[in-house]
Amino acid sequence: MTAPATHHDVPASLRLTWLDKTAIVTLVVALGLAFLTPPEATQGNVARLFYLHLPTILVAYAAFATTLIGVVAYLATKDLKWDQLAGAAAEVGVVFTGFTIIVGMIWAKPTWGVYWTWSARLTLTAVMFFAYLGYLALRRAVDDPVVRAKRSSLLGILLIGLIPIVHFSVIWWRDIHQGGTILRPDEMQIDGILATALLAGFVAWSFTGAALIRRSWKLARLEGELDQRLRAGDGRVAGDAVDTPALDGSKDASS
Amino acid sequence: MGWIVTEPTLSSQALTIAGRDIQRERRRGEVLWVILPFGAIAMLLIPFGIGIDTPMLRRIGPGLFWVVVLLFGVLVTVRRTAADTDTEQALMLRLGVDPVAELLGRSAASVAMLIGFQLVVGAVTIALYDVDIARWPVLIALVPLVAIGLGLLGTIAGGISGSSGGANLVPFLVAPLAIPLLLAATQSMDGSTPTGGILGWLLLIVVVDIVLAVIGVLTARPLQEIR
Amino acid sequence: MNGWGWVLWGYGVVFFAVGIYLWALMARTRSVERRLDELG
Amino acid sequence: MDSQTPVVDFSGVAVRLGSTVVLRDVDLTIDHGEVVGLFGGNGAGKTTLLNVIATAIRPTAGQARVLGVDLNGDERLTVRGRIGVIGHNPALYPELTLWENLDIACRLTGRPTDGIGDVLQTVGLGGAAGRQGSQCSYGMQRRAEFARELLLEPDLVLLDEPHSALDVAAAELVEHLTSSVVARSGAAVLVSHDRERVEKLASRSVELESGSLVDGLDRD
Repeated sequence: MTAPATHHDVPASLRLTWLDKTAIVTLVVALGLAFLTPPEATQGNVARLFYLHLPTILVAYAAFATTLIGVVAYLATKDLKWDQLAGAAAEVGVVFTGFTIIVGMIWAKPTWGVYWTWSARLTLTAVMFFAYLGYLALRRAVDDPVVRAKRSSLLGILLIGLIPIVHFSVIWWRDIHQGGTILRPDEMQIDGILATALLAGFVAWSFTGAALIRRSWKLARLEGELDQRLRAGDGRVAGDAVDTPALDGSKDASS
Repeated sequence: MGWIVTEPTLSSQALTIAGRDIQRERRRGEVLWVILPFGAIAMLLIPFGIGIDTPMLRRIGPGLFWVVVLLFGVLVTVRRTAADTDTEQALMLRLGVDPVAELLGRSAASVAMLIGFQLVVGAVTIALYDVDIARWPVLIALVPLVAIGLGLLGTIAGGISGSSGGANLVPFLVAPLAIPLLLAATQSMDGSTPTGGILGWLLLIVVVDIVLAVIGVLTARPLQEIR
Repeated sequence: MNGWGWVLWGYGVVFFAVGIYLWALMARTRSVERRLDELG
Repeated sequence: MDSQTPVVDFSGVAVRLGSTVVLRDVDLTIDHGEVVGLFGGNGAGKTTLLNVIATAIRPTAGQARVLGVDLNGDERLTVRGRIGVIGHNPALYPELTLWENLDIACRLTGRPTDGIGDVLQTVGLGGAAGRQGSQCSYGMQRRAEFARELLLEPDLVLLDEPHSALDVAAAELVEHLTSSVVARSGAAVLVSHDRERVEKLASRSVELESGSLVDGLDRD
């Protein structure tokens, strides 16, 4: 009788932690609610997209906030694991802003007749998407982990400084034009069972976001360790790759 | 090790050079991660400047797109992996690479990336500006033809300006010379241009591409002499 | 127009993309784990 | 390659870079099968002379023929594919792996690519074939260049400070490359400061002093 696959020999990457399981369970519940609740009064079934759209915005902004926390923590402690968290969270943040934009456009087409309404929320999400895509591009362009940590945390400072101003300016700009219906979901009465569906969405996607950030962070830490081992053992490991030239073995024995 | 040497043909060298450039870009990701998003955010930024009146955006969207393709697309041809260091240039000579093959190979790689650039930034434009592309069949010819024109023009300008010019000289050199490409692209996509007109504009780009190819071939060897 | 098409389209895209991203994360982690094991 | 015409035939060659005269009245003849050590202090013009032979720099005066081709003529570029050069900074594409770099060199020169594995083994880089150029140490990159020249089998090989950055084990690579060229009745020129190591390999040495050749010591 072969021993059951004990806990430790299932590789970490494939093992479902409690966070993963909670995320899956809550997602199923949220999905059920999102599809079973009655259609919303003014917008009908299309409003169900909101149970997806708003939570993904929340996760995206939470991820970016995590990045900034990681940046500050790295600057304070110079411990690479915080920089790795910053990078991991930024990746999840960009993915979720992508979701927000896509769902926002899919919702806008039937509702407004156009994919892009330049609403302050959607426009800001797109700006954040590119700002943090730039952050990821910078991280990708630097090989050395310490230099990457330094450069990306300085960019983090730039983002911390400027993004609130970007937010304010866009809202002010749209406020002048659109007049006030900015952050409230556009003229929808969300109450009763619909509100629970939205709440379930928030809960489910928060767990999903957290689970993805944990995994992305774990990956970043492993990559850091691998890189550190390769660099530290450069002599040895490179040595392995380099051995004495097999001159006699080559085809034309040197005369 | 007496290898049998088959004299490499122009096309085989060009293909190898193109493959090299694409592989180098796949490893560096400079076009995918920097130049392409840069083009996309350009399209996002413009309405911040000129207002968000959708009918207006729908009308001027295509024109803005082609300007962005020109001004930002050309950066593809001056990406870091396309600007050879002196040692890399010496290696090309050492390997006896025909300068014409090198020009065609480099341009081909840039053309492939420029097609990708147009497709992605084009999709962003269609979404943000609610552009109706009733004439999308024209794009099937237009996108590659513009890519060829810009790819050749940027590569030739890069060769001519050498490393002395830096990244900004090439876009500056290319901009005025790319006007025919810009006009042909915007006019052939413009709703009011009759079909005969479209063919005329497309033919113009074909002529531009051919002229650029000929100039590229003629200047390749002299440029190598200067090196 | 009951809008179900758009709803399914929206949820479909997001859940498919989350699946792809999760799979990519696991695959990348797996390969790093394997290389770390090789290094002993 | 007929063996009457010398591999390198320079008479009265001079090179002026900008306002400074770097090479003056250089007479140098290298025949098939010769390995010539080129010595001289810094700034004596060693690298410049090497670059002239490599057809990278055009001589401003004098008669210069390499492998029978006149360096002032317009077909000088045709001979370049037959001259192997390993200079100070390694000519490797940093983003590409060592194998890919050699693969491109083979394809561009019309050689089959199945010899790459062996030649990497020969220079002791069998285990590093999949490593990107940027991730290799300087010594490994130099070895990769030796692998390239072994693959391309030049008729004339020019080595600038060949022993620099090569560990003891790899030092005999220099001898292996030069002898493989000589075995094909080619020739080799080694620019170096490492006299005793190069003199062991060289059949003849020439001395370059402020731009012109002084009597070299001939051996065997």
